[in-house]
Amino acid sequence: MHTGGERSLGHDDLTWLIGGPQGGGINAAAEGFAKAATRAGYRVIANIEYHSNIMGEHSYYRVRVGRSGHRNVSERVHVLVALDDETLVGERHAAFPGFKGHVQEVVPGGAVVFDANDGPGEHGADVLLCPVPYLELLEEALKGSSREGQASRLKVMTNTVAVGASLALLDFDLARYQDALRAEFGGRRADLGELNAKAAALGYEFVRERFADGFAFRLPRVSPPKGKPPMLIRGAYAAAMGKLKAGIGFQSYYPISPATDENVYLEAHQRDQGLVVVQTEDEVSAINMAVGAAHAGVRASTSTSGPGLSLMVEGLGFAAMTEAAGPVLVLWSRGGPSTGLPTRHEQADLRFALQPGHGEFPHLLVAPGDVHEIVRDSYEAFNWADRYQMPVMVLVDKALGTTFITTEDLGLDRLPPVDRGPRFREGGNGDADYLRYDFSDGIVTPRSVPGQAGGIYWSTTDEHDPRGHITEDAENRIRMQDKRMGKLELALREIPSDRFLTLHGPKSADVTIVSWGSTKGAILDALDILAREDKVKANFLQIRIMRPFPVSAVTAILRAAKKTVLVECNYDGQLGLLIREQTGIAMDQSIVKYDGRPFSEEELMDGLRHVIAEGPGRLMVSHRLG
Amino acid sequence: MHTGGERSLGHDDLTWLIGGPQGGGINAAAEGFAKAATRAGYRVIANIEYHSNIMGEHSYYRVRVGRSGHRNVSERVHVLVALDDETLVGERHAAFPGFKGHVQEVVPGGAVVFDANDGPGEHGADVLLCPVPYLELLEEALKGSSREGQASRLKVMTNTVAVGASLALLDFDLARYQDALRAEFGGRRADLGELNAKAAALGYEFVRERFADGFAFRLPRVSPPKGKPPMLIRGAYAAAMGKLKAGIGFQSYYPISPATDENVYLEAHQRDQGLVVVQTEDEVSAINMAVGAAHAGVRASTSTSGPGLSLMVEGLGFAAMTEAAGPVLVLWSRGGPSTGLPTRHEQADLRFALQPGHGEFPHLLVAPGDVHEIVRDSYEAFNWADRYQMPVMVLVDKALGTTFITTEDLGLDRLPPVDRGPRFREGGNGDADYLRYDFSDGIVTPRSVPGQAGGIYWSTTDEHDPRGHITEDAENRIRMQDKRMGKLELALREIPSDRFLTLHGPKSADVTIVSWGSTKGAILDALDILAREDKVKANFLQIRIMRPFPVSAVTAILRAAKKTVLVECNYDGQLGLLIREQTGIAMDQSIVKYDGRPFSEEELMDGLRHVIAEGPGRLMVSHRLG
Amino acid sequence: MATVLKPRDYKSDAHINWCPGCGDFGIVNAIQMALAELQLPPHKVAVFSGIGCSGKTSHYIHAYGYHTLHGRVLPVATGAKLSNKDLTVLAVGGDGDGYGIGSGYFVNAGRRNVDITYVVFNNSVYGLTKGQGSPTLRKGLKTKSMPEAAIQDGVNPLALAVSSGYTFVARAFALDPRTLASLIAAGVRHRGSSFIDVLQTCPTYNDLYTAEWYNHTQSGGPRLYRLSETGYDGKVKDPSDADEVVAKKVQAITKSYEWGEKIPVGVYYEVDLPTYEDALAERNPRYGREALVDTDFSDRDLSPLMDALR
Amino acid sequence: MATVLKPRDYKSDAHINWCPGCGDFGIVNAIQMALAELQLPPHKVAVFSGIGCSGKTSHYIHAYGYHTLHGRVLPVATGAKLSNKDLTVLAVGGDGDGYGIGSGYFVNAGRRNVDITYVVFNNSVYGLTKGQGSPTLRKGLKTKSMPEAAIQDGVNPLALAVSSGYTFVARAFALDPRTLASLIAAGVRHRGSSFIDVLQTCPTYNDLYTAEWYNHTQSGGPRLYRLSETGYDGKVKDPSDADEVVAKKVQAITKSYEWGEKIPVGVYYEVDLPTYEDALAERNPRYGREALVDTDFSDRDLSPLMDALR
Ligand SMILES: Cc1ncc(C[n+]2csc(CCOP(=O)(O)OP(=O)(O)O)c2C)c(N)n1
Ligand SMILES: Cc1ncc(C[n+]2csc(CCOP(=O)(O)OP(=O)(O)O)c2C)c(N)n1
Ligand code: SF4
Ligand code: SF4
Ligand SMILES: [Mg+2]
Ligand SMILES: [Mg+2]
Repeated sequence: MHTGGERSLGHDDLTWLIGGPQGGGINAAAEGFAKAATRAGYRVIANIEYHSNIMGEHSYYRVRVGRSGHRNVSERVHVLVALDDETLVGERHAAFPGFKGHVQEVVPGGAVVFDANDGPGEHGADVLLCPVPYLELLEEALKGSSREGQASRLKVMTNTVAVGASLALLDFDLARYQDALRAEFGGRRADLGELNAKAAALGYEFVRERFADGFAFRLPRVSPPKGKPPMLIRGAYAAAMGKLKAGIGFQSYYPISPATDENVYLEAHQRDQGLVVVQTEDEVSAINMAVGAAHAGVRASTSTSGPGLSLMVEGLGFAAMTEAAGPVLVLWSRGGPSTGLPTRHEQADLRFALQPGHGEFPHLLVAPGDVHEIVRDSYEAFNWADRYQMPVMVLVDKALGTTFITTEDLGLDRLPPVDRGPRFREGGNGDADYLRYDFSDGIVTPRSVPGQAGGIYWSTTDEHDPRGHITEDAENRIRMQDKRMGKLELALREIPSDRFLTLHGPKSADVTIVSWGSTKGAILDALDILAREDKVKANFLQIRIMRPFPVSAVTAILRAAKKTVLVECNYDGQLGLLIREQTGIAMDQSIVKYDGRPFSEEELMDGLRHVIAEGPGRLMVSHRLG
Repeated sequence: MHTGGERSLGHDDLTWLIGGPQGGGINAAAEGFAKAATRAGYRVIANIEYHSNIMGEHSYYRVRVGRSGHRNVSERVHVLVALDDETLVGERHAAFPGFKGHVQEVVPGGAVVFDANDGPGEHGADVLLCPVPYLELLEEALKGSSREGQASRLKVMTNTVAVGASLALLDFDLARYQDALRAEFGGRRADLGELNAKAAALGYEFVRERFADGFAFRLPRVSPPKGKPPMLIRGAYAAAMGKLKAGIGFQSYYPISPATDENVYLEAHQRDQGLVVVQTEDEVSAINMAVGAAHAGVRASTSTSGPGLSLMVEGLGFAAMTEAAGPVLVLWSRGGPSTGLPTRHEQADLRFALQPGHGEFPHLLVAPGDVHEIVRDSYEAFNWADRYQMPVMVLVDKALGTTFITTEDLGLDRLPPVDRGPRFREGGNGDADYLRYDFSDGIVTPRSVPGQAGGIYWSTTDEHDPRGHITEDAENRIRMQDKRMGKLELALREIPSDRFLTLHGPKSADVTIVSWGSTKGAILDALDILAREDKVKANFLQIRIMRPFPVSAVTAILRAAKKTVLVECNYDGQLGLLIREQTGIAMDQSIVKYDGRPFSEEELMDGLRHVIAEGPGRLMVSHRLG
Repeated sequence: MATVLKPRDYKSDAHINWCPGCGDFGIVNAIQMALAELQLPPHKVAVFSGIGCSGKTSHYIHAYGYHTLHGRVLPVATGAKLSNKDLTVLAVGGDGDGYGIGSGYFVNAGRRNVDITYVVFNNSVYGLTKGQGSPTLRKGLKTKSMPEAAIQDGVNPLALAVSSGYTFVARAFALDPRTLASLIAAGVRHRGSSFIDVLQTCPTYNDLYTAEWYNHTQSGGPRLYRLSETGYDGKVKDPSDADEVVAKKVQAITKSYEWGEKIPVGVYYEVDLPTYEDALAERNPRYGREALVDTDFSDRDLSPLMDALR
Repeated sequence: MATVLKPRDYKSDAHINWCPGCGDFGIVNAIQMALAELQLPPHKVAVFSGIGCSGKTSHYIHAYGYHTLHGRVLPVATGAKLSNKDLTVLAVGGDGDGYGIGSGYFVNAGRRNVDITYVVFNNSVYGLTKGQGSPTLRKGLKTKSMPEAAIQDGVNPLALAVSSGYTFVARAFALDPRTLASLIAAGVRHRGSSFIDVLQTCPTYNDLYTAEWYNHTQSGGPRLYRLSETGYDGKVKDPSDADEVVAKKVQAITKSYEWGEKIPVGVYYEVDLPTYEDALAERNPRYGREALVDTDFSDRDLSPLMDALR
């Protein structure tokens, strides 16, 4: 894997990885560095891998930094920062095949920063070893302060020493990182900010003096952008932003990884944004509260993950049957099935999200592929919910939710206007005339909301007549089912076609990659690499709205394609099944991955190169990363 | 619809329909007649339509009787027995299109038996009207008995008068019906049996004297079969029989139409069959108890309907992830979505049943098409559950569950032997060696059960290692997912190919009808009619095991087919979608029905004739029956 | 509409299909009487119901009506109420709906004290699914449609409600709609989660707890008596006095075990405590001033959120 | 295996990944001590757990271990126990697991009185999802990881358990494994549904109910005291005496509200009543004689069922 020429990548493509025990502060360390790098004028993508555990298991953060920016992470580590032994050599307690440590991922010419008490394990010949006495340097940092002698209690601060140490190798502007530390510890804890800044400086100096000389991978000072620095954002926040912008009033949720991040973010903004966030007793309650809120006329939403969706399908059918204007359900997928891999990544909920419940009912399913699309889709989901009076699902995943990326602009100013859909306005005779489920004209009946004079209606999850009362009459049934299901066709007609899919890259290509959701960044990066390194002309069909399915547009593109390659992070190749079901077209080849982690650049490139060279079939790729 | 020549059908095809208010005893009346006819040597198919209501709404039973036997009901009513006004002229309180009464369904030359106080409404010219003074005759019947003067309290007995009256028209052996009445009222209520017999006789005489002469549609005495009479059975009992034969020990359930019938039947046999039936607090509890029981080593099952399945998917994922040997879930579909049409028919849960929960996990899905197939599949489901250590779903529906049909033999003697799958037997070192989720050899690991010495294991809904402990390791994950999903391929290889599908009728045909489940009877009847009346050579591909899907067999048959017509009782044509997903082949035409009732013979024939004559497309059929 | 609203103004024109003589008629009448007593404009009332015979109630009342899912009526009603605090929200449902499949929501709604009124139609059977025993049927009892007697104990809904935190807990009888109406009105007036367990006859399936059974003990007199007539006072005088609160809770729970020859009806427990809405208003004063549904969020400023990410 | 089983014989070799100092260690130790006290062969014990930090417990015990779903541990354990009545069945899980998402199952399991023992790890937080408030966190309280204080009331698990019908209801402290072990052993010995609420410290997220808090009231002494030391007797002497049963239930519920400076631990309530299995055996004597899992059903005769249809 470690092909030559990497030194020349220099500051345009550098991966820094920090690993350590969960709960040991690697999030703060990595995010601090990532933010400092962004503010310094670099572009960053940073993702975390962690266990379903609170303290002790191996966790690591991969931060890729460059001038031009990547949309996916790479396995080739230039600087490894090890906070513990396991980061270096792997899981000692694993009875069955276990992770073997990150030292193996360090490229020739790269470096490992580690505690002087640990051994680095097996490593490439051309790797710079930088043992650093973490605790001693921390003790020194605390000296003279009110915390002197408390090093073992403040052991988490050795992270700062380690990060500082690594920055010396990179020739990175230490002050930027120190600023990030000071920003993190505000108010009463300001002294800790200062102590951390000092600890970072001691680590920095230690390495600068002993190891940094001649290290090839550097992030020297560049001129940062003028004006406000860019944001470092992840999908969890992007979804919340889209919802807030859309005017969300009510969010109910039950804690579950990886949906909790979005929920906690919204919860923290209840006061300043005026919304109500309710932590419920379970997911059944969460969806049903949201349906109640949607019927009451508020823009309502809930967010969950696969196990939660399994409990929410009942409520989705309820919303669809009663033609509630929503709710919007954001599904943050994780590794399945069942409890599965709670903190890991997978795109294995698509099929379930396409038929989320018994019987036949309409809903809209959209799967954004990056933070900008998440903002847009989370926002527009509410317009669709109101306009078509059906639940709308936004399908995202762990990788999208947690991966930080640098961006200047979320596009909030370019969103379409708020559309609350057809609303009932009181006319002549009030209630007597109003039919909430009128099927006589048009498919979507203007809705009233409780409290509105003249708009009284009934609704039921049983089949019902135009007034909303139960009936089992055959003729009425047919018309009501046609009315409900017909809204899918209406949505297909009304929603602009470019919202359904995007063909990235050249219109015509030798290879057409087909995928959805969070693989977008990886595939866009791969298109560049294929063009640059392999001289392969490839394009990428990204399908974004899955229901209603854009049959004719997809058919046209796939019929014209020379060779199609499906890429998905699941076992079955679920989008491939959907495409075949809807268009009859089978993908020529597929690359799947279901090891609980998103595609690294190298995994995807390996896969693509393999299938481009070989005949048809399904290829499972995995580099078995930690 | 009412083409000529029906009189000649005579006793080989006669439809008798009784309608009245729910709770007014039409079930007993119709089932009594159906049983009497079966014992008299006729073959019967009888189905009921009723509301989600306890008393008062319109309900009716359609009983088709003949010598050679039909597998579906017909709309052409020869004798209509009306217990109330609504049966004649329809739903008076319906604000929106409502049922217009059964009198319209009576064929020329047919008859209507009704209360002399009611008016028959609009009817064909050639229909025999038989007003009968129900209550007066009942009063007469009670005269001299200890119940004299109680006619209005015993009003439900007017049913017996009415049925008796109709039998005179048919020239049916009254004594047979009286026997059925006496059998129904045993023990302490024997006097009621006698009184009913008398009431029947009075009705019979009343009509015989005044109307019966020259009535063309008759069921004269025939020589009944020797030995034990055949059974009159419905799917609900067939499923229970299959389960009992398989050795079921534990059934948990939560009441829901139309699954309740099977559950109540099993519940009633707890004492004599030694099984445990637990009525739980909801479906979540029902499935989880069954999973617990399956892990404990008992053959365990639960039965529900769509809304229940929406609550059980979580438990299915649990069972699949922990490789429990079951449970068997029998899904009695009804009209959806949401609460939908609780007591009506639909085949709209197939897609959901194919992906019942989040993530990717194996399960087996089989959809029997008649009572014999239900017995077989409910039985063999337990073998598959044990053999492949996965949950097995048996997909049936309201029509199959409630429709009575005459049969001599359930095939219990021709079932394959019980197969409990690979079992762990204690060897050398006990626990230390035993790996419940071993992936080193073979796909299905021999299982131990709690209580078994040496077989201790752990299990978890999280991803796990061979010992059953949680691990998030990538390599282990891939192997475990391959192990679990690989069992589907194993099942596809091992299960005999004729269990997956049946091609009924000629191998090669001009039209190939494709369908599944409860449409089987209707389609088999239609094949006969097409051959006889339309001279169309048609065959019928019935797909029975849906997951794993028999791709190559289906592909071969469909590739060879000249014209394919999909027939389904749902909106989307869900089997069509599955076939296309799996084989790429689209059906040429489709006939769908989603009015909450199964296909009548006439609806299906109308549909088939239409699509055979016309070009490709989707045809919705419904005669808007009550 | 008349200036003075009458019970009939709360009748919808939906066709009622309960069995003749069903206790549910008394309850729906009582709800209509209570709404008239409170003179609430029908469009300011929303009735949420579960699934069951009882679940059909929302169709029969002239007010916004939501016939929801089996066991989920409380979360749905909660979501609606929190979205429009100016609405009068009634939740109704069966005993299976509320104490069986819905028991988790019953318990957790009690903890929130949202200002809604929950009326449970307690007939000790699953009516609409044809008479299985419901969670209130006691061990050893067997109604006519059951093949075997119950082998699990019945729940004690009142004790459960008090333990769960409802701030108004009462019991009434379906065949005494006048008293029931005044209890429902009191429940609606009460700020916070009110719960009323209504003993309801099901002449079709429950041949144990019949009108006759309720009206005549073995010794002849009626089985039901009013708590108020015995000097019982369930109301907490000083909600800040934790000892009094516990004492009144324990008193109510003790009473709740009285079942047999004598069954008390009336208010078992009542306390004035801040509602969930009060807590939300404390967090965000605008919530206290206007209903969420009327709030205009178009002025939201997200720049501080974005700046925090820079 | 040694003739005399030691606690360590019930230790599995799974890697434990709870936080250092977590109260869960005390509970798992206590379970192992209880099993040793009872001298149960490990293969005759099955431990079912929910999802949460607490849910990992089943992996750490050398016995059949089922780490099930969030909130569903009781139905799963019930299904297994009814299928093999000879098995000793322990159910364990968190307070979120049991009193939140699982509250409906908690209530309904109480009604059945199946012979299982349910141990709840009550730390007032959702540990594994990073410290949100759990159902036992009282209104107004805020642990360090919560952005806002709780605005709903906490449940009272003991009152709920008594109201629901558990026949053995106790409370213990995770940091006193010896007492806890003897309570667990008593719970296992008790025929019927035993429930033990274990006050568990979560040093990572719960900075309110810390070891320090439990061990020292403001006035210095320990907050926890043993019911038995005060002469409290929760055991019903005569289970057929309805009055005594109610009195003991009320006594237990009254005690359950004692929370603050003094918190009682020990057995709140206990009564010997026939179990669900007893009722099944009454219905079908074979059930009483042999475990369902050992029953051979190959001799089933379906001809009477078929004949009834002829
Ligand atoms: C999820 C789900 N499970 C089961 C049902 C079937 N079901 C309809 S009503 C009912 C029980 C009704 O009993 P109860 O709540 O006591 O109301 P009642 O009919 O007695 O008024 C059941 C089980 C359903 N509608 N939904
Ligand atoms: C259906 C479902 N929803 C949510 C989750 C996420 N989840 C895992 S553990 C947990 C809460 C654990 O809290 P508690 O039961 O108190 O156990 P503790 O971790 O405190 O021991 C939650 C919400 C899940 N696994 N399944
Ligand atoms: S079944 Fe019972 S509860 Fe239902 S409508 Fe009839 S009498 Fe009322
Ligand atoms: S988070 Fe709390 S409950 Fe969970 S392991 Fe850590 S200390 Fe224990
Ligand atoms: Mg009921
Ligand atoms: Mg907890």
